[in-house]
Parts: sequence; C-alpha cells; structure tokens
Amino acid sequence: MSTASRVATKVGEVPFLDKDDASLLLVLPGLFVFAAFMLFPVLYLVGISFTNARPANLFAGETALDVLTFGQAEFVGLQNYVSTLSDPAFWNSFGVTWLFVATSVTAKITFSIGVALVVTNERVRGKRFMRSLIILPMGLPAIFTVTVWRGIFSSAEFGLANQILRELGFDSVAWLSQRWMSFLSYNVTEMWLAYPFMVIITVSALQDVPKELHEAAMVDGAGYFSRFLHVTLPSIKRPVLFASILTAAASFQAFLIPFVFNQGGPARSNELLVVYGYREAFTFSQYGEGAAISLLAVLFIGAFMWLNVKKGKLADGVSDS
Amino acid sequence: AGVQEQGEGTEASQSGDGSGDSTASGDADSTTESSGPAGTAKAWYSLPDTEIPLRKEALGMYNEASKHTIEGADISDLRKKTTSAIPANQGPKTFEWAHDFVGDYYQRGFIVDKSDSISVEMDQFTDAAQGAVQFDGATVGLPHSAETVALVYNTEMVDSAPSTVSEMKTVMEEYHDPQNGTYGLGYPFDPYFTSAWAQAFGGYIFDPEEDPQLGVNTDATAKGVKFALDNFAPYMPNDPTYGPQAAAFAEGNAPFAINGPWYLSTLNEKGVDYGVAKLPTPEGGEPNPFTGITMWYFSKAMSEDGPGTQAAMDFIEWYATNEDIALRNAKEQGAIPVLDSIATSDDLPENVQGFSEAVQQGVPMPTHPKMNAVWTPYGDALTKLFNGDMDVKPALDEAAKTIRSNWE
Amino acid sequence: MATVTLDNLRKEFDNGRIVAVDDVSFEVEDGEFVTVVGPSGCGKSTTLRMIAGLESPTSGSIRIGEADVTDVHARHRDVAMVFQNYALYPHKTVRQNMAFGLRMSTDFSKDERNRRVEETAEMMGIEDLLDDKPNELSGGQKQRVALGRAIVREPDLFLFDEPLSNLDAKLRTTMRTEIQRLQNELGITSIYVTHDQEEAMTMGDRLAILKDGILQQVGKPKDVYENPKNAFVGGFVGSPSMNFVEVEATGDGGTVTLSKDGGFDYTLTGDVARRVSESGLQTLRLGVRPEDVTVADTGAGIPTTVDVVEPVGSDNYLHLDVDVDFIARVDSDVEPEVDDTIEITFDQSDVHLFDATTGEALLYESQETELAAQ
Amino acid sequence: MATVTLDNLRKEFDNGRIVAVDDVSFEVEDGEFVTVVGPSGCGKSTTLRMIAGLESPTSGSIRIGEADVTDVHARHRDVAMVFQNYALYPHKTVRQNMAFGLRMSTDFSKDERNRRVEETAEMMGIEDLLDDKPNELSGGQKQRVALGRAIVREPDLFLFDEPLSNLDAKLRTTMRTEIQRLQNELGITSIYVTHDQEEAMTMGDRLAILKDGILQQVGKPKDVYENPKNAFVGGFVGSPSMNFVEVEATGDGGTVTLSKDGGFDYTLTGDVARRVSESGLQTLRLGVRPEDVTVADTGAGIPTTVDVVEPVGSDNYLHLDVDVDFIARVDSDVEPEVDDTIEITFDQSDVHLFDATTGEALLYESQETELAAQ
Amino acid sequence: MSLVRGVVDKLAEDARTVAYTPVEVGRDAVYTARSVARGETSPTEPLKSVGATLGALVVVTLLLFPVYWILMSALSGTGGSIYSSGGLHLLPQDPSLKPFLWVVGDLIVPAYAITVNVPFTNLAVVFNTPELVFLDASAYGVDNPSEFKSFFWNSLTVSIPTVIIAMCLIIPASYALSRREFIFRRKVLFTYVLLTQVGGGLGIALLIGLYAVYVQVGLNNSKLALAVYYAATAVPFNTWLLKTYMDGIPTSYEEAAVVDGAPPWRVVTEVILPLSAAGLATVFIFTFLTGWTEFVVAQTLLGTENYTLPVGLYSLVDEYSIPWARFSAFALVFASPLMLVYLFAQRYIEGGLSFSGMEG
Ligand SMILES: Nc1ncnc2c1ncn2[C@@H]1O[C@H](COP(=O)(O)OP(=O)(O)OP(=O)(O)O)[C@@H](O)[C@H]1O
Ligand SMILES: Nc1ncnc2c1ncn2[C@@H]1O[C@H](COP(=O)(O)OP(=O)(O)OP(=O)(O)O)[C@@H](O)[C@H]1O
Ligand SMILES: [Mg+2]
Ligand SMILES: [Mg+2]
Repeated sequence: MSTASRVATKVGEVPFLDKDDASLLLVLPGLFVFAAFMLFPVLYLVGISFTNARPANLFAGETALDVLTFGQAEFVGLQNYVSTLSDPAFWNSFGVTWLFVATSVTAKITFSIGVALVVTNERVRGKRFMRSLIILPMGLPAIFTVTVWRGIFSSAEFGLANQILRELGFDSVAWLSQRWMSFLSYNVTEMWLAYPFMVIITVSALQDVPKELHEAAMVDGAGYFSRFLHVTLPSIKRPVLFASILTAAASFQAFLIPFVFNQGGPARSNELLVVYGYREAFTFSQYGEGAAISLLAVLFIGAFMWLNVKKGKLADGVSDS
Repeated sequence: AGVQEQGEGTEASQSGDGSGDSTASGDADSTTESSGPAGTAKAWYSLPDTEIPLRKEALGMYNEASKHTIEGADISDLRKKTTSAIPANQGPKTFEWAHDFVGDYYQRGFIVDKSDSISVEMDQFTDAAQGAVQFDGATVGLPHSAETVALVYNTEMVDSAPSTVSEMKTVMEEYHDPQNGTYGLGYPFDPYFTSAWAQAFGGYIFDPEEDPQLGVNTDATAKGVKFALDNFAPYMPNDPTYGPQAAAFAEGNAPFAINGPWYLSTLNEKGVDYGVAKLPTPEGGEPNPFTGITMWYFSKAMSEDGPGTQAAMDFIEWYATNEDIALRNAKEQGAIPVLDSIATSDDLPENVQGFSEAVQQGVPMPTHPKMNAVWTPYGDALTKLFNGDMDVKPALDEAAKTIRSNWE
Repeated sequence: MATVTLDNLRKEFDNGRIVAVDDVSFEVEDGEFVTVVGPSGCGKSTTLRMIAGLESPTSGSIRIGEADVTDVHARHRDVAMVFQNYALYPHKTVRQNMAFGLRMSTDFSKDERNRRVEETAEMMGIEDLLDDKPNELSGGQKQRVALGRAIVREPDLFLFDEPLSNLDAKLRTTMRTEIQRLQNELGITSIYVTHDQEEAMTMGDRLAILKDGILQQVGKPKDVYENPKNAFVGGFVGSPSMNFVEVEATGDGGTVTLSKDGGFDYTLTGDVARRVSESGLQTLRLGVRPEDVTVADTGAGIPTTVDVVEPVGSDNYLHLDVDVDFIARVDSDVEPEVDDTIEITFDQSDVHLFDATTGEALLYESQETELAAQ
Repeated sequence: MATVTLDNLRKEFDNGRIVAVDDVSFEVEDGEFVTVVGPSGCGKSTTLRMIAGLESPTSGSIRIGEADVTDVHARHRDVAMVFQNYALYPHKTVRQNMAFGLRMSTDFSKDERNRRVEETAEMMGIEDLLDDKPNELSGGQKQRVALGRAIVREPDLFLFDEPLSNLDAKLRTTMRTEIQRLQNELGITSIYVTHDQEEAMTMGDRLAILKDGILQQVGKPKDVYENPKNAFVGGFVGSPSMNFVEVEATGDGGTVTLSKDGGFDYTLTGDVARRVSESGLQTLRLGVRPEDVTVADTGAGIPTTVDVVEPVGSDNYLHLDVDVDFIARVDSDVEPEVDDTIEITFDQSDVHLFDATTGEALLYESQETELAAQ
Repeated sequence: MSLVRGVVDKLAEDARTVAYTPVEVGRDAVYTARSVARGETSPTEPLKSVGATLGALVVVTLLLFPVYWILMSALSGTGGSIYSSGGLHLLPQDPSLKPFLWVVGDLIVPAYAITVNVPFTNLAVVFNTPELVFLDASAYGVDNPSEFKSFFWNSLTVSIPTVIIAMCLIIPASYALSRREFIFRRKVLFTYVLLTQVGGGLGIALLIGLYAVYVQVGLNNSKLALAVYYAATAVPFNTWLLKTYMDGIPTSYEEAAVVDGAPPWRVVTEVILPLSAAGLATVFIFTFLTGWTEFVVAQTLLGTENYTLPVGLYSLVDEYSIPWARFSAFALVFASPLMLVYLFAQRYIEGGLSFSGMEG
C-alpha cells in the first residue's frame, strides 16, 4: 500500500487522464517505438534504392556510420526502378505472386472453414480437445516447418507425398521440378502454415453465430447446406474477411516456402516477389535494385491493404459504428 | 550471506563469451613484434555438431600452450552473419570457411591481405591450397584442409570400387529399381557435385584466365554435362537435391554415392559399410571436380595491428601447420590434409585417401567474385536438364546469357 | 391446420441430471390458441422446442395433425416459430427474411413468393420496411417482421416463445392485441409461451401452467383464475397475486373458523365448511384475491393496519398487515393513511382453500365434474 | 442527502443533430423519490446520465445539494447508480463488487468495509451469496446485489436506470416493493428512470414525464393520473390506456354536444361546457379512462359493438367499436358476447378534453391554481 | 494479483474438466445405451455421433500428420531422416530417445555452499546443498549434448522483456483507442491496421541498415535492445487486436466504476484489464511468439553467447546435410512450451480472436 498507491493516486488526480484528447499520449509511446524501428529501415531502403549500392561500395568506408550514408554508392536516380520494371522476370514474378495470393487465400479460407466446421460440429465429442490439438503447429518455428515440408514434397519417389501417392496407387510426381506442381506444393504448405490461426478465428466466429438463427432457419425448412449458406456464412463473414486480409498479406510476402523449396523454381518460374528481390540483392549483389524491388513490393502490399482496410472498414470499431 | 557454486558448473562451458573486445586491451601500444603482449581474438566457424567437440579441443590445446587466447564461436548462417557484422566492425579476427568467399569478400573489403606478416612457409601447403587462399596477389588466409566429392560405395554390394564409368554403370543397372525403393546412385545434382564431369572433357565452368571466362556453354562443357545426364541421372532418385540423394545411399538402398567427406558422419551413424575411392574415369576424359579448400580467413579486423591480431595470426599459423590436428581431422572427420607432408601419407585412413586422391584429380573452385553470379543460373540449368525439361545446349546457353547479364 | 397432441413428453438434460420437462400430456385443438405459462426455468421453452423439433424428447411422443412427428426433423414439420429475440437474419432485408421460409419449404416461383411476402407485409403494416435490414428497425417493427415471417408461410402450427418480452409495456399491449387479431383471422393452431400471466390470460383460448417441468393445470383463463387447482396456480395467475393466509381450522358441525395469531378470524359456513371438516385438515392456506377484499365498516370485518398505499391510477393497492404481501385492491378514492387501522372483509364464495402442505385446492372441481353437475 | 436541481438542461448528440434532452428543469427534494418515465428514446437515460456525470450537458446546470456539479467529474459526485443490466463486475465476487465503491471513495479500513458490506448484505438478504460470482446468481439475486452495491456506499443520491426491466413480471413486482421499502428506510434522494408507467406511478413520490426530450408534466402520481396536462400524458399514464375519441364540438349557450360519425354523442353541461365554448375549438379529443366507462342500460348510453372480450381474471376488458383501441374495463362478471351491441356511458367528471391539434388539456388546472382556488 | 488467482482458478477448473472427462463420457455412454435399450432413442443417433467424432478425428490426424512425422524422425535415433527411401513406415524402426537426450542434456543442479553470516558475530553458518541429478545425459551415451539450455535461457530473457515492453506499449494504447475519442484517433487506428502486415519481408538490405544503427548506438548483442525491437514490431497488430476485444466490453462496467468513485487508472486495472483477460492472453501469446520464434534479426544482432533458440536450431543445419533426428527433437522441445500454453489457453485465444464486436 502506501507510497506506491499514493503515487498512483496522485497520478490518478492528474487532470489530463480525464481529458479525451490527452489520451493520444497513451498511444504515442507505441507509435513512437514502432516508427523508430520500422520507419528508419524503410527510409534507409528508400535511400539505397536510388543508388547503385553493391556490397563493394556500400561497405567501403571506415566506420559503420559510412554504411548509413550509403558508403561510396552513387546516386543513380530512378535507374533501379526503371531496370526493375523493364525486367520480364519482374513481371513474371509479379503475376505469379498475385496468382499465389489468389489461390492460397482461397485454399486457406475454404480449408479452414471446413476444419472449423468439423471441430465445432455439435455431434462431435471432444471438440475442445481437438481444437487445442490442431493449433499446436503454430508453436513450431516457420523455418523448421518449411524445411520439413520441403522434405515431404521431395520429388524423389520416397518423399512423403510421393510415398502416399504410391500407397494410393498413383505415380509419383516430380513436385518441385514442375512449375505447377511446385506451385501446388507452395499452396498446400502455406495452407498448413496458416490454418491454425485461420481456424481459431473461424471457430470464434462460428461460436458467435446466434443459435436462434440456425433454429429459425431449421424451422423455416432449410437443410444443412442452406443453413450454411444463408446463416453461417453471412454471420462469420466479417471476421473471416479480416483474417483473409491478414493472410493475404502473408501470402503476398511469402518467402520461406519458395526459397527453401526450390528458390522459386523450377528455374525461377515461381519466383515470388520477395524471393525475386532477395535474389537480386544477394545472389547478384544488387542492393540498389533489391531495395527498389522490396519497396515496390511494399507499395503493392500497402495499396492492397489500404484498399482492403477501406473496403472492409476494418478500422471501425463498434465504438464508432 | 553468499552462495557459491561448488565444483564444476554443469552448463557446458560456452564456446566463447564475446564480451571481451578482442582489441580493447592492446590497441594502445601498437607493437607488431611477435613478442608483444598477450592478445585475445574471436574466431568464427560453422560446423556440424559432430565436429564441434574436436574443434573445442583444438582451441583448448592452443589456449593452453599459448599466451594468447582464442575465443571460438559456432555461428549459424555464417555467410549472413559475416556480411552484416564485418562492415559494422563487429566481425571476428578470423573465420573459417571454404575458399569460395575469397574473391568476393576481398573485393568487399571483408578480408585483408596479410602476406607481409605471415611467418610460415606457404610452400608447405599443396599447390591447390596455396592458390586457393590467394587472390590478386594477396594472401587472405591460410588453408587447413580440402574437400571434394569422391565415389562412395557400399561394400556389401560392391566388392571394389569401379575404375571406369561403364563398370560403374553395370552395377547401377543391377541395383536400380525405384519401385522397390532401391537405386543405382545417390548423387546431388548441382554445379559443385557435377563439376567433375562438366570439366572432364576439357570444358570448364568459369576460369578468369580463359577466354571466354565463362565456360558453361562451351561444347566441351556441354559434352561433360550431357555425359553426366546420360550416365548418372537415370540411376538416381527423382529429386536432385542433397537430402533425398544422400538418404538413398545412407539407408543402404544404393550401391554408390558421389559425395564429400562431410557425408561420412551420416554414414557412420546409419551404420552403412562403405568405401571411398576416386571418381571413375569416363571414356575419353578425366574427372576434374571442383575442390574446396577450408581455410582461416584474415578478417577485416586483422587490418589493424595489435595483440588481438597477433593472437589471431599466431593461432591461424599454428592451426594450419599442425600435423596432429590435420591428421585427427582427417581420421575423425574425413578432412583432407593440405600439408604436403601428410597429404598423401599412408597414415591417412583409407577413406580419406580416397578423397585425397579425388582432390588430386580436381581444381579448386574459382575465387573470382564473378563466380558468385555463376552458381545459381548454372544450377537452374542443371535442374532443368535433370528434369528433362530442356536440351543441354540451349539450357546452358540460356544460363550463360543470364550470367553475363548479371555481370553487367 | 392441425391439432397437436403431446403424450407423456419428457426431456432430460445432462444425462438425466436435469429433468426439464416431466411427463407432460395435453392436446391443442385445431385452430386453438393455447398459452403456456410458468416461472422462469419451468420448461416452457423446452416443451415448445420439442414441438418445433429443435430438441428431441427423451421419451413420449408428439403428434401434429394425424402424423407422429416425434422423430421428424424440424425442417419437415411445417411449423413456424417466433423467437424471443426475433432471430431475424441480420444480413438479409426484411423481404428476404420473410421469403426465406418460402424459398426453403415451397416450390413457389420468385414472383409468387414476392406476392405473398408483399401481401403479408401489407397485412402487418410493414410494407414500407421491406427493403430495410433488421438492425434499422425498432423493436416493434422487428417483432412485426418476425411475425410476418412466420405468417407468410401459412404453416400448420404457430409457435411463439415469449415473443413480446423484449418490448416495452405499451408496445407489448399493442402487439398482444395484434397477435390475437391475426390468429383469429388466420385460425392457425398456436402455442404461445410466456412467463407473463397477464399475457397468458388475455391471449389464450386455453392456458397451460407449468412448474418445474410438471403440468399443473390446463383450462380456460377464467376457469383457471376462478378455480385454481392448487396454491401455485392460484398465486401465479392474476395480478396482484392472490393473498395467502396460513390459518388453523377449528370447527364444529356447521361452521369452521379459520384463525391466525394476530386477530385474523374468518368463519366458513354451509357446504364449504362441511367439506373442510370432512377433509380433516388442521392447517389450511386461505387464498383470496386482492380485488375480492373490501374495506368494511368498523366492527364488521377483520381489523388490520395499512402498510403502504400504492396508487396505480385506476385503483389503489393497500398493502395490509394481515400476512406478508397481503394486498387489497380498492377504488382509487379509498385512500387510508399509512398506519391507519381498517377492517376488511371478503365473500365466502371468493375464498380459496388449499392444503397447507401439498398446496392442493380443497374445493377444486375439475371442469368435467362441473359440466357433469350441470 | 441532498436536493437535486436541474436548470434548463439540454443535451445534443452528433453535433446538434440529435437533441436528446431539451431544456429540462426540475427539482428533487431531499429524500424524495422521483420517477422519470417516457417512451423509449425520450431522453430519460440521458438525463440520468447527466446527473451522474457520465455525460456532460450541452447547456444548463445541475446542482446536487448546494454545490453546482455541472463540471464535476462523475467520480466526485457521490451518487450511486443502478444500471439496467446491473453492470456487476463479473470477475469479482459479490463481496468485492459491493466493497468496490467503498474502496474507491472512502478510506475505510478493510474490516470496516467488510462490516458495512455484510450489514448491507444482511439487509438485502444476500448474505449467503457474498462469495459467489455474479454469473452464478439468478436475475433477482443480481438485482439485489446491484442495489446492495449502491446502498452500501450511503451516497447523497441514488440513480436507477430501468433497474427492473430485465426481470420477469412477478419478480418485478416484488423488487419494486423492495426498492420502495429500502428508500423509505434510508431516506436517500432517488431518481428512478423507467418506461413502465405502472412502475413510475406506484413507486414515485412524484412523477416526471418526458417525451422527445421535453418535460411534459411533473407531479404526484395521482394528480398526473387525474389531471393530465396533455393528451400524451393522459394516454401514457394508466393501464389500459386512456381511450381517445376525436369529436366535433357543437354547442349553444349551456350545453356542448361532442359527436362523431357512427353514433357517438356526448353532451357536456355546466362549467365544462362553458369553458369548451369559450375555447372556441371545433375539433376536440375526448379522453376517458377504461375504468370510468360503464355499461349502461339500453337507451341510456352510447351504442357500440363489442370487438374482443379480454378476461384478466379480476376484470374483463371490452374492446369496443367506438374508436380504435377503445377499451372498457368492467367487472369480470360482465361478459357480453363478441359482436353484441351494448351501450356505454361515463360521468362528465371523468371526461378529459384536449385540443385535437396541440393535445393541450382544455380543463387542465395546474396544482398551483388548484391550491390557490382552495 | 487477482488476475493470477483467476488464471490459477481457471487452470484448476480446466484440470478438473479434463480429469472428469472420462467419467462424463462413461456416464454419457451408459445413459445413451440405457435409453437405446429402452427403445426411446433410435440407435442411429449415437451412431451418428460416433461417426461424426471419428470423422473429426481423421481430420485432426491428417492435420497433425506432419507433426507426427517429425516426431517419428526425432525418435528414430541419431541417423533418422524424414527421407526414407525404404518405404513408408508409420513407426520408427529403431526407436530411441537419444536425440531428445541430446537436446536436453544434463539436468543437474550443482551443489551450492550457502553461507549465512550470523549478525554481530564472526560466525557464519554454511549449508551444503546436495548435488541434484535429474538427468545425466552421458549415462545414456550422449556425451556432447546441445547447448539447448543456454539457448533456452537466452530465448526466455529475450521473450519475457519483449512481452513486458510490448504490454506496456499496447495496453494503454488499445484502451485509449477503444474508449476515448481524441484527435488523430481514427488516423492512428487506420495506420495500425494498415501496418499489421506491411513491413515484413523487406529484405536483408534493410537489416544491414538496422544493424549499422544498432552498432552505432552500441546496442548490438543486447538482448534487451532486441526485445525492444520485437515489441515495436508487435505493436500495430496487437494494439488493434486488443482494442477490438475491449470494444466488446460493455461501457456500463466502466461507468459503474466511475460512479463508484474510481479514478481512471483504477477503472483500467480493476475493471477493464480483468475483463480483457482473453484478449490479454492472446496478445501475450502473440508477443511472446514474436520473441520466441524470430530468427533473422536475432541471428544478425546477437553474438553467439546470446543465441536464441531459433538461431540455435538453425545452426544445426549444415551447408549440405540436416541431422534430422536432432533437428526435429530440438524443434519439438523448442515448441513444447508454446504447445502447452496453446493447449491450456485455447479457449482464451478463441475468445481473444473473436471479432464479433466488429459488426459493421
Ligand atoms: N441445453 C440445455 N442443457 C442443460 N439444461 C438445459 C438446457 N436447456 C434447458 N435446460 C434446463 O431445463 C430447464 C427448463 O429450461 P427452459 O428453457 O425450458 O425454461 P423456460 O421455462 O423456458 O424458462 P425461461 O422463462 O427462463 O425461458 C432449466 O432448468 C434449464 O436450466
Ligand atoms: N451517445 C449517443 N450518441 C448519439 N445519440 C444518442 C446517444 N445516446 C443517446 N442518443 C440519442 O438520444 C436520444 C435519447 O436517448 P436515451 O438513451 O436518453 O433514451 P431513453 O429514454 O433512455 O430510451 P430507452 O427507454 O430506450 O432507454 C435517443 O434518440 C438516442 O438515439
Ligand atoms: Mg424460455
Ligand atoms: Mg435508457
């Protein structure tokens, strides 16, 4: 008690805490810390993207401070952007990325809703326990999980996926050596990586669907499928939409899966945008161009999020709706 | 009141504690004499956990015997770590890696020329090793072992190593039966592993001395690549990457593997009976694999003189020239010595001799920074070829084109 | 249109640990409006939900019309249900809400459906709301839409689960008449659950009273009011509640005196007295309704003190000291002061007598008996 | 203990687009129990919340006792409030819930707090629940805890925002008496908001009626009931509602005849007739309460048809064809058949007359006038 | 305090529920069987339930198969691999716990000498605690166990500050965003939602810049600095998440507290925070997760002695080969604390991620 609580009481008496506008002060620390760590790197990246930075010139100079002033890299204007935008590989990567966003998000949503329906079905016993189990993969580090899935999708006859195919009497598939098969394997892996989060959100949404609505529909003569279509789906739309937007952003920035699987291969055909940027920056040591690509990616994803946030009215809370 | 731990701590004594700045103590007086004050230096390496105990032992030996102290540390993703730490002046005095960083890192200024202050004779190393640690006339480190790929055979299936590819093919033919989980060969199909064949018929992948420097699409190289495709690819598991290829042999499901010394620990764990031999010869050619020379680099931090640098140099010289260590590394880890004195010695275990002979067959990987831009496009081409998506020549031409455009 | 028959209906929850409905049997006639009433948790909703098919009975059977529907799925029962919180589909417009049942259970063309929806909407006075979403509507409007949604389907049976309890008092009265009017017009068999006895009384052709899952009494509102089968029913029906006084019966031949410490004395005569004597009970519970209690002239009645005078406009409620919560409903011009002593009296014909332990009515005559007597 | 004075209180929302409370002034005396009643959305809660300090008025001032508290923060006003949904902290036990206010606003020691909580709990009959969490309690128990939480603080002022509306009818009546009893005992000034006019009538020492944010009338329940200031108040107070008939007034000197198509005719005489003539109004709204309507012998009254007969046990409500929703409350033994034609009548003294356009009562005499007249 | 007690209570309740589950299932079965026997329930009803449950089990099994697969490779001795050219085996052929032993290493509490000086005298009492051996790895043939324990310690000392710092930044902000109307509120909210996902995958060039700054400020190799960084990255998403959750708490609780005389900070600590338990739990887990699993930045910023678990895990991966058994065992041990938390906090996470308040 005593001192601490007296101090606290004093704090409580500070008038600004009662004032609404002053509440901005509660938000500022977070905003500030975030900006300090996020804004700076982005600005640095912007800087680099206008230079011909390569490891050799960026790191020339005596102190680490020189790195901050881009070493001896020279200002080249928009050249990096021009060369990026005129590179057919960029456009391939751009297209594949959006395709991946479209397919993987669709897959993730349908799959997760399906799983969520199963583990909330009232006939199923031990639902809660099952729900506890299926979110376990969220605890595994991504780099590890992806490496494991790389093994599962090995093109070798004895990769797990192929072994299962063979148990089922199919021919083995060269997963990572064929463009669309590797694309498929990216999707499956992404789905598995994302499902715990998506399922939790969907399950919570499903549990918030008023039971009466289902009963009303039942009495109205609707079967299971109609109820799903007319009651369940519309009721979980918003939370699921929200989850989809988050997961779409994750898909857009997928890096580990294509990189670990086959470096966006076979032969760069599935090189998602971030992998493309990474490769430009590191394999070819073009930091400037890599930065430009990264920034373009940020721009796209930013625009995409902005659209979604606007459209989905995600910034609105109940308090002001 | 106080609490004091009795006896030995249980936490495995850590590999190093990095908190002491290596140069802090000695920078003030910049003596260059070897009789200078005792120094402390950080040394980075990235080893499989099976090799770490031996390394720690070696460090212990050195620290015991010398006034200097070397703090070793096992780094995960050494390439990334050096790239970020060294420019920020946070790098170690020295780090250990194969020699393929030499050109790139030297150009980037991550490593420095210390040819003036080396006090050991360079010609006690094999020629290949001497060449590997030098770039543009600068000596940027000292070599301590070599590695390359050789033929590994399962002694339960094969009595003696085949000396020609066609002999080998007969055996592979016999065992290759994917439906039943057996294969002829486990062989990661990438530029480094296949270099022996690509360069077997007078071709070369990259050579700064040649014209053109880039050799991936010369006819001779194409012939070599085609040779590898025709003679090996059909007997391998479908996936050209390391893991599956390594598994096929390690589980006793293939008579042959082509792989490097690092593979032996896996084989020992799996309990496969194996022998190592140099690569079989193709008709009309001679296998000519890339070899890697593992070396201690003179990192940027060694550019300033001081006890720390003294310590690092002293340690590197000690390690590189220490026959005991080289032999133990050879015996326990299959590392091929690069000290002329023991490189071909009979003291070497049989298996290492196989690798050692293979090293004799090959050439060190190019150290030129341009080589960096070669690996990936060329590797992509090999993958395509392995998958049968393209013909040899067009695939290599395409790779060459990409590489050239990346050089610009 | 259909009759509904419940046969020994029983519902257990939690593996038998909770018995929500216990052996309920009754019959609803074709076109009849039956209200089910009882305190919270007595199993009203459960009963209704079993009839709708939303819960399956542990034992017993349900018939709608001729068919035994005990094992028929809710969506094949052709009943319409109005829920307490309306359960309107929030993402559908009023029109879609109303058309949904038609879409699901009939083959009508879109036009036909629309026509019917519009017809019903007009009937309910919500034709202007057809394109609004439920959350743009007020409570009363929502209630109308919910009703409309049920009506448009022209089902065999209407089920209402406390459909008015979320409305305010005034609106409740209005909607009450509206539902009655509609049911009269359409003549569809209806079962209406409520915990409000006034609603139950005014709306139902017949009244079923539940307590702890057990059916207490079924009958016309007036009959139940006048002739409660037990003290629970007596106390539950009517507002303000029936007054109860715990009394000792002492009697000889012709008269029985009911008395209680503190000056309460009431003498029964005639047939009633005889029946009380015959029952042999010592302790009785005497019930008398507030409106049957009148203020008597001095000396003519039971003396008591006024605790509180509650004016409700049309009448005054006098809280009297006779027993806890003993209320007399008197004219609004009878305004004694608090703490005044007044005397009260009531007719013997208005007296209800119950067994003090079991609560059974001593004088209860089932309607059948009455009918037979006539 | 304190008086409360509201002075020209006004509250706008949405930058003035919604005027929730419009120029409300009234005074609550020390120890008085004032009920505020009005239809949904009329600004009752907003008014109460301004008194509590949870909203700040757009203009006007609030005084509690001597102090002007218009700009004082809620937590310094020393008022206690009971919320509609109880707002019991679900994570605290009953004891902690009740002690919370004491902890926050007093320096009592823990023992002292405990003592007070236990005292209050005993008074409320919830001493056994002290260690339960709110979600283990029934509705009535929650309500009691919410009351207890307010009482234990012994505040200057009690505010109640529809505290009973989540309870069922029976429980509501019980709790109503309980709150009254407590307030009587404690004598703390109380303002009680409800939309249920019966609650407002029975509980309040005085009644304030709001509509669209505007104060309509303030007065003793009986006065308001008998002497509504306008048609809205007349219709709002009393159950069933006052019957209204739109009539044409035609008159000469002594008498005024109020008539309506369809056979309605009523003649006013004397003083009332004079005042109607004087007002010069042609169209009037005649109001008469259901209980003042009696069934007359044939030929003696206004003929009308019976639409519905609603038995409520103690009485019957006859819905008559005079005008929409015209109800006569008659004895339960008066049971005409539906569609019977009966005649009704009522006393001139029970007639309320309103301006058909403004709704103002023609015969309204403010109490002050009445007092002056006496 | 009450928060902790609440958590403990809930855990105890969960444990009870789990413990009673078999009893309950048994009772259920008996009840159903009886009722079927009496002919009151048609036998297809229980069959349907059994079928549905089995179906769900199959789905769960399929979902968790990769995890099972990893576990198998971890159990299949040091030479284990997820590639098995010898056909599909559902059980390890040569099961061994060695990889796990290798990960965990010795669990030995060394003997301590505790000296207590008796005040005002020169006497000191010395207690010798015995050496406690829980697990001596070398006894099972594991001589060079991993440095898991030191990685674990580092991870903890990064993650816990991360959580604390993040909570300090997130809670006030989400409260303000949820409950107060102030200038720029909508802008801040909008920015946060926008930034919930933008920003990852910016490439390593960015990291070099970041690293340079850290070095300049002298913060590299500081676990605390890393924690601050993690906390910063966790701010937008989690603030927004908690804000959404708080939106669902009826304002009347808060108003009740204000009328009861509670100052703002008490309102927050006594009412808002306890009622946000599920939201807080979720945010807690998410922020913890950031610190627990992040690899790239940790690897760049930290020196070897400060390596966290993911970096340690990755250092097992060689240029060519992956020691699958150890790698898997390491990853599983690494993930197990989180998995445990998930197991128990599942319903809070479900509650915390429920965006039902977002009706628009
Ligand atoms: N799904 C269920 N599981 C367990 N018990 C239940 C369930 N549904 C109802 N009950 C129990 O059955 C009893 C009757 O419930 P029911 O809902 O029928 O009451 P009610 O009369 O409708 O009450 P109310 O007026 O509060 O709606 C209650 O004791 C309730 O707790
Ligand atoms: N925070 C607010 N923002 C905008 N409008 C409001 C707000 N609070 C109340 N109003 C409006 O003010 C008017 C009066 O609201 P208030 O809640 O005081 O009504 P009420 O009499 O308490 O109604 P009810 O009986 O439904 O509780 C309503 O029209 C309402 O829509
Ligand atoms: Mg119910
Ligand atoms: Mg209100």
